[in-house]
Amino acid sequence: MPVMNMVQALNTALREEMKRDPRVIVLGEDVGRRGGVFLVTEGLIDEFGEMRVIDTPLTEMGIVGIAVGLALYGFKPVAEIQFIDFVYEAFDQIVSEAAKMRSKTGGMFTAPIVVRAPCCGGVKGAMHHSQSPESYFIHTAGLITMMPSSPYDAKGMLKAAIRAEDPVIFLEPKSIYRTIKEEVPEDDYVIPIGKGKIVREGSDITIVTYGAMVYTALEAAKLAEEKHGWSAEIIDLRTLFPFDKDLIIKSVEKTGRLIIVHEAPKTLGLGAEIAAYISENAIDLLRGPIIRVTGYDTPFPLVHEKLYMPNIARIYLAMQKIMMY
Amino acid sequence: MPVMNMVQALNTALREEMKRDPRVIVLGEDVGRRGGVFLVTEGLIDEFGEMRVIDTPLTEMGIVGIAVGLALYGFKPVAEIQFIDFVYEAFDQIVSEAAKMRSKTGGMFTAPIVVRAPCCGGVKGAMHHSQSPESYFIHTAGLITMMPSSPYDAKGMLKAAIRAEDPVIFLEPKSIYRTIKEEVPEDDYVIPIGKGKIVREGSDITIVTYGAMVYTALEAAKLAEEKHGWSAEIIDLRTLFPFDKDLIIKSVEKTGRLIIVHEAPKTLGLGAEIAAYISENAIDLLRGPIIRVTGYDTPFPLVHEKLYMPNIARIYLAMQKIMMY
Amino acid sequence: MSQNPFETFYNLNDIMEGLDIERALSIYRVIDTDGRVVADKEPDLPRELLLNMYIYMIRTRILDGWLLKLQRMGKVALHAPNIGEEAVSVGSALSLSKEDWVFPYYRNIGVFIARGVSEEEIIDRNMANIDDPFKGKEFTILGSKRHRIGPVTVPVGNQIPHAVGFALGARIAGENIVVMTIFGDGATSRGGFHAGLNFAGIHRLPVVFVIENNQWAISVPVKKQTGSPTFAIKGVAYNIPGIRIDGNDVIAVYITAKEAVDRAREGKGPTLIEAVTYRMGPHTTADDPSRYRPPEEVKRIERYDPIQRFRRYLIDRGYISEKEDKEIYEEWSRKIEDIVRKCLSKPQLPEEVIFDDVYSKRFWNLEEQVSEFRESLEIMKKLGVRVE
Amino acid sequence: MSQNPFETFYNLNDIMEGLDIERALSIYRVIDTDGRVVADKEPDLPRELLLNMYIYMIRTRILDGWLLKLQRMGKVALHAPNIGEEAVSVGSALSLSKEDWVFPYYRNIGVFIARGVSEEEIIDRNMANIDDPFKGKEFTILGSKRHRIGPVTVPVGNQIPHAVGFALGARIAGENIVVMTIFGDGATSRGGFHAGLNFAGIHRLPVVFVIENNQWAISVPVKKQTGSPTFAIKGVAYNIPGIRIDGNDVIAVYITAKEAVDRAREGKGPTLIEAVTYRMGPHTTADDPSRYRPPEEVKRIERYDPIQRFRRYLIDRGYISEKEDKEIYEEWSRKIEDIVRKCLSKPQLPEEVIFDDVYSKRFWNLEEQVSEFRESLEIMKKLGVRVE
Ligand SMILES: Cc1ncc(C[n+]2csc(CCOP(=O)(O)OP(=O)(O)O)c2C)c(N)n1
Ligand SMILES: Cc1ncc(C[n+]2csc(CCOP(=O)(O)OP(=O)(O)O)c2C)c(N)n1
Ligand SMILES: [Mg+2]
Ligand SMILES: [Mg+2]
Repeated sequence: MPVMNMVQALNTALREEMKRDPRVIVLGEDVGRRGGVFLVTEGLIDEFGEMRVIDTPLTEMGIVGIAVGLALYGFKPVAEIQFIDFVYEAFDQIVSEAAKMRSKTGGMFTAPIVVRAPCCGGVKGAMHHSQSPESYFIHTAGLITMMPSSPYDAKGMLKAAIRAEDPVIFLEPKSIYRTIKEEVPEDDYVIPIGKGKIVREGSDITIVTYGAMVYTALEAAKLAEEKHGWSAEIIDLRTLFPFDKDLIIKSVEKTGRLIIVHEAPKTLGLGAEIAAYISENAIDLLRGPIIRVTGYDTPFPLVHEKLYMPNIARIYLAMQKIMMY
Repeated sequence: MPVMNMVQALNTALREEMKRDPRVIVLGEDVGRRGGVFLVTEGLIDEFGEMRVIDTPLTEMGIVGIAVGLALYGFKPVAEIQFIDFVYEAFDQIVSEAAKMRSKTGGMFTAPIVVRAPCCGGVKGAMHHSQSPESYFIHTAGLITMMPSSPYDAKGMLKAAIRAEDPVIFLEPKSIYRTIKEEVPEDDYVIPIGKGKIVREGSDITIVTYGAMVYTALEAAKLAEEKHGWSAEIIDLRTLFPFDKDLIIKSVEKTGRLIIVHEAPKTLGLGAEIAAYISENAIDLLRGPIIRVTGYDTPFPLVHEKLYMPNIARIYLAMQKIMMY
Repeated sequence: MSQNPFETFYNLNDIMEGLDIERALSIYRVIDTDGRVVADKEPDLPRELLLNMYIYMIRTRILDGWLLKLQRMGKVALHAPNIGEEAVSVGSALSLSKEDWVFPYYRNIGVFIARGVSEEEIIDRNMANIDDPFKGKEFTILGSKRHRIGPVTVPVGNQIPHAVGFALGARIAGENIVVMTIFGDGATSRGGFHAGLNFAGIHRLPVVFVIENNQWAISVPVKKQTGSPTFAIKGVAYNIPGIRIDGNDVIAVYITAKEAVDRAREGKGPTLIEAVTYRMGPHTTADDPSRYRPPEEVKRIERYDPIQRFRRYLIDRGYISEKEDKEIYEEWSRKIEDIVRKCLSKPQLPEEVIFDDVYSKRFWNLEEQVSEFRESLEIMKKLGVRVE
Repeated sequence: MSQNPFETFYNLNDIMEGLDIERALSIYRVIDTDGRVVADKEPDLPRELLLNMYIYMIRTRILDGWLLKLQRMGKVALHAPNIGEEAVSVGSALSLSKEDWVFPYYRNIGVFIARGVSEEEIIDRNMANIDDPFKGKEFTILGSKRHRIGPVTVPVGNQIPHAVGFALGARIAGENIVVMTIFGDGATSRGGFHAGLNFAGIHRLPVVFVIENNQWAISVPVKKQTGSPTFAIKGVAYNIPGIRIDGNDVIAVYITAKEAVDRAREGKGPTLIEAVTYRMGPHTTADDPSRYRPPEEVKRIERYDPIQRFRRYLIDRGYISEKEDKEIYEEWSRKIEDIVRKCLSKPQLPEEVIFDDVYSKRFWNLEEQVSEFRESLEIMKKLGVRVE
C-alpha cells in the first residue's frame, strides 16, 4: 500500500473520481498548470485536459455560480476556493442557490456541487489564510460539511463528497496537508457521510474534535494520562454536519464528561451545537460542565497563533477542570 | 407621548440621529422616494436631501462596500438591505472588511457601519423574504447584532446602534413592524447594547427569546399559567451579541429551567450558544434539559409557515416537557 | 502569452466583435407604435409563428390579470405583473429551439407560456396547492425541467452564472445547444452579471443574455442604476456584442434574439441584448409606484403597448381579422377562467411537506424535528388552538 | 425619466467620455526601453520630481529585496515581490496631492515609500514586531492614516468600493480631494470592481482607478481573466474613460495619472487607467512560477525594467551622472540595511495582543477568554511545554 500525505490522497481521490465518472469537473483559481496553490489538483490538467480542469477568473462568486450551472446540467463540479477565507463572495451562490436548489424546486432541480478549500490555522497564514468558518455552513440547511484529519480519511471522504447527491463543503486542514503520512489503499473506498470515528479509546472524558485538532487532542490526552492516569476518549467527527451524535452520546454514556475542541471561534462554533444537543437530549449523563476549547472570539492573528489555537496546554487545562469538578 | 408602531419608531430614530449628527448617511435600494419597501426611511430624502439619503444600484456588495468607505472617511452610514435574505452578496464586505477593519489595522482604521434590514417570518414571505440569519453575524467576531421587539426598544436600540463605535447588524422583525403600537417618548434615549430585559416575571421556567417571538412566548406562558399554574419568566435579549448572559443566569438561578425560542433554524441557532454557555458555566443550576424551540433545519417555507415557526403549541409543549421532567 | 503585452496595440478597425458598438447605442425596431413597418427590411416570418407570438402574448396577459386577482383574493402570496413586457418574454423564448434552455427571471411568465407550460401548472404553482410541482417552498414559477426552463432565482440575477455554467456543461458534453438568460436592468448591477458575462466572454460560450430593461428596479430609475448610456454597451467590457432593441416590438425581439441564438449555435459566442421596455404596473402587488413615479410617465408609454402594436400590424397585414382577434381573446379568457376555477378547488399541500427536499434524504436532525412537529400538531388539537 | 427610452438613440459622435475608446486600445508611452523619448511631446517635468521618482523606485526595489531576504530568514511570514512594477506604484502615487487619498493593494510598497512612509515602519509591520503599527494581526503593510493611505484588503479587490465610498464621503463633506485605488488585473473579475466602478460612474465621483496589469493573477494569464482585448476598455461599461499605458514607463504613468487626478479634481469624474506591466518574480514567496510560465517569457520582458529605462533617460538627459546614480544606490542600500538591523533587534509583540482591537472595548466573552488564556500560559510554564 502506498504511503501518502493528505495532498496526495486528495489528488488521488480526484484523479480516481475523474476517471470513474466523466461528469466530474474541477474548477477554480490556479487549479490548472499551477495544480492549485497547495498542489491538490497537480497533474489533473495533463491527464484530463482543459475541458475538465478549468482555471477560472478571480471570482469566487463566479466559481460557485458556474459550478451550480454545471451541476444543473448534470455534471459533478468540484470547485476549489483557494483559501476558505475567500469564500464569502460566493456566499450568496452557496447559501441562496446551491443549498436551496432542491428545496425551492421541490426536488425538480438539484445542485450537488462540492466546494473544497484549505482551511484552518497553524501555518502563519494570518487573518485571511487561517479561518475555520464551518459554522456558517453547518447552520445552513441543505449543505453537508466535512473535514478530514488524515490521508486515509481524506481520500474516502472526498470520494463520498463527490458521490453525494447534496452540496458538500469539504474543508481541508492545510497545516496537516503534508505532515501526516500513512498508508492509503489503492482501492476504491468511501467513508460514509455522517460517520465519525474513535481515534483513541478512553473511559474518563470524551473529547470531540476534528481536523488538525485531533492530533493536539491526542497529545493532550497522552499528557493527562501520564500525569494523572486520566483516560480520554477522542472522537474525530469527520462529518461536521450531519455530525455523528450517536457516537458522541455513546461515548458520553461511558465517560460522563465532555470536552469539545475546535479552531473556530467559540461563540456559535460547532462546539455550541454539540453542547446544546447533549444538554437537550442527554443532560443526565453529565457529571460536570461541558467545556469548549476553541479559537478565541477574535479574528485569527498572525502573531502567537499557536497560543490562539487550542493547544496541548489549553486542552489539558480543560481536562483538569472537568476531572476536578 | 405619541403612540407609534415600529416603522414609525425606527423612522423617528433615523430622523433624530440624522438631525443630531450630520455624519449619519442612509443608503440602500429604494430608500429615497420610495422610503424603503416598508417605509422605514419614508420622508428622509425630503428632509435631508439626496446627498444623505442615497438610492443605490442593485448590489448588496456595493451598498456595504460603499458604506465601509464612507465610514473610513468618518461618516456614520446606515445601510439598508432590503430584506436580510439578500445580504449574502455583501458577506465578504461584512465579514472580511467591516468586522475585521479595527482588528486588522490595530485600531488605526475602523468601519462602524450599521446594516439594518427587515428579517424573520410570519408575513408569507417564503424562502427568500423570511430568513433569520443572525447566527452568521453572531459567530463573526467584530460585529454587534441586535433585534428589537417593540417600538420603544426599536427607537432606543437603533440610536445605540448608530452611536456605536463598532459595526452593528440591526435586524427588524417585519411581522411586527405595524402590529405592535405603544407610547414612544419624544426624548432622546438610548437602550444600551448588551442589555436584555425581563418582559414577564416568573419563577418556574426561564424562556429566552427575542424579536417577534417575544409575543408568541408571552401567549404560551399565559396558556401554561392558566392550564397548570406554571410561572414562566421571559427574557427579551434585544442584543443578540454580546447577549446579556448575566440576566439569563440570574433568571435560571431562580427557575432552574431554560427554554430558548427563536425563528432561526435550530442547528447553530443562537439557542445553541446560550445552551452551551449555561452548560459550561452554570450547569448545576439546571433541573432538566435545556430545550430549544426554533425554526426547523430547513429553508423557510411558503406554506404552513405558522407551523414551521415556533408557535404557542410548540412552546407549550417544551414547557410541558421541562416541567414534567 | 503569445504577444508581448508592452507592444500590443489594438484599433477600432481590427473590429473585435464586442467592439461593434453602433448597435449597442441605437435602437432596433421593426414596427412602430401604429404597427407600421419602419425597419429597412421587413422580416419574412411565417404567419403561424406570428399568430403563435400573438396568442402567447395574449395568454400571458390574461394569466397575469388572474394572478393579480388571485393575489388580491389572498390565494397567491405575491405577484410581479408583467403587463406591457410580454414581447420580451415571448419573442426571446420563441427564438430558441426545443432543445435549448432558458433561465428566465420572475417577471417572465411569457417564457413559460411560450415554451408550453400550461396555465394550470403556473397557477397551481403560484397558489402553492397540492399540485404545485415545487411543493410550496417559494413564490413564483420556478422553472420546468421538462420544458428546459432553468430555475428562477429570487435573489436578483443569481441565475446568470447558472446559465453560463450550464452552457459550459453543454459544451463539455458536446451538446450543441444555446442557453438564454433573461434578467432586469437592476440585475446588471449585481456581481453575478459581471461574473457570468466575464466567463462567457472568455470561453465564447453559446449564451444569449437578454436584459429586460423596463426602466425601473422597483423605484430606482435607470440613470441611478448605471452611468452608461445604454445597457447593451456593457458587452464591450467582456468582448460580447451588445444590441439594443425596442423590447415592445415582438418582431424586433424575435429577430434579434434569433440572430443571437444562431450565432451562438454556430460557435460564434455570446450576445448581450438590451430589450427596452417599460414596467406599466407596480413592481409587485406589494408596491405602490405612485410614491416614486408620476402617472403621466406611464400614460406616455401606453401607446408602446406590445400587444396593441402587434395586433394592428397583424390586422393591417391581413394575418387576422378583427373578428378572429376577438375570438382568440374570448376563447383564452374562457379557458383560463375555467382553469382558475379548477385550481381554486384543489386542496392545499400537506403539512409535513415543509420537511421535504432539504437533502436527498432526511438526516437525524430532521427526523427528530418531525416528531416534535407531530407532537405540536397533536397538542394543537388537544388544546384547541389554531396557529394557521 | 427625462427622455423617452423608446426613442433615445445615441451615436458615436455624441462622444460620451466613457466611449472615447481610442486610448483604451492603444498604449501610451513616453520613453522606450532605451530611455529614448517616443511620445509626440516630451512632458516637461521638473528635475526634482524626476529624481524623486527615481529614488523612490530604487528605495522600493532595495526594500523589496530585503523583505524577500527576511522572509527566507523566517522573520517575515510572506512577501509579494514588486520587482519590475515599481513605476506603477511610484508614478501613480506621485500624481496625487498630499491631501488626496490612495487605496493601494498588497503589491504597492512603492506607494508607501512615495507617500513618505519610512522603511522602518514597513519592515516593523512585515515583521510584526513590537513597533508594528497594526499589532500583528495580518500580513503586509496595511495603510497609513497619517499618509492618507487607505487600508489594504487581503481579499483581492475589496478596497475598490471602499475607495469609491470614501470619495463619496469627501463629496458629501465638501472636501475637494481625489481618491485613487490600485489593484491587479485579477481584481477586475471580482464583484467589488463591478460595484465600485458602477457607483463611481453613476455619481461621477473623483476616483482614479489604476489597474496594475502585470499579466498574471498567480498562474492565471490575462487571456483567462477576461475576453476583452484590454482592461482599460472595461470603463465603457460604466461610462468611465479608460486609458492604457506602458506601466513600466514611470513618466507615462505619472503624466496619465496626473491628468486623471486633475480631471477628477475639476469635477469631471472618474478615470480607469490600465498600466501594463509584468510580474518579474513569483506571485509571493510561497509561489513557484516555473510550474506555469516559461522562464523565456520573463527574460523577454527584462529589457522593459522600469528602473533601467528611466535610469538611461535620466543619464542621457543629463539629470544625473553615472557616478551620482551609483551613489544614490549605495546610500540607500546602506541606510536600509541599517534599518533592517535595527528592526531585527526589536522584541516581539506581547501575547495578549491577540485580544486587542476586536471591538472598541472588550465584551464579557473576551474577558472570560482572556482569563482562560492566562491560565493556559501558567499551565505551560508549570508543565514546561512550549507550543510556539
Ligand atoms: C439580491 C436581491 N436584492 C434585492 C432584491 C429585492 N428586489 C426584488 S426585485 C428588485 C428590483 C429588480 O429590478 P430589475 O432587475 O430591473 O427587474 P424588474 O423587477 O424591474 O423587472 C429588488 C430590488 C432581490 N430580490 N434580490
Ligand atoms: C478574494 C480572493 N481570492 C483569492 C485570493 C488569493 N490570491 C491572492 S493574490 C491572487 C491573484 C491576484 O492577481 P492580481 O489581481 O492580478 O494581482 P497580482 O498579484 O498579479 O499583482 C489570488 C488569487 C485572494 N487574496 N482573495
Ligand atoms: Mg427593471
Ligand atoms: Mg496580476
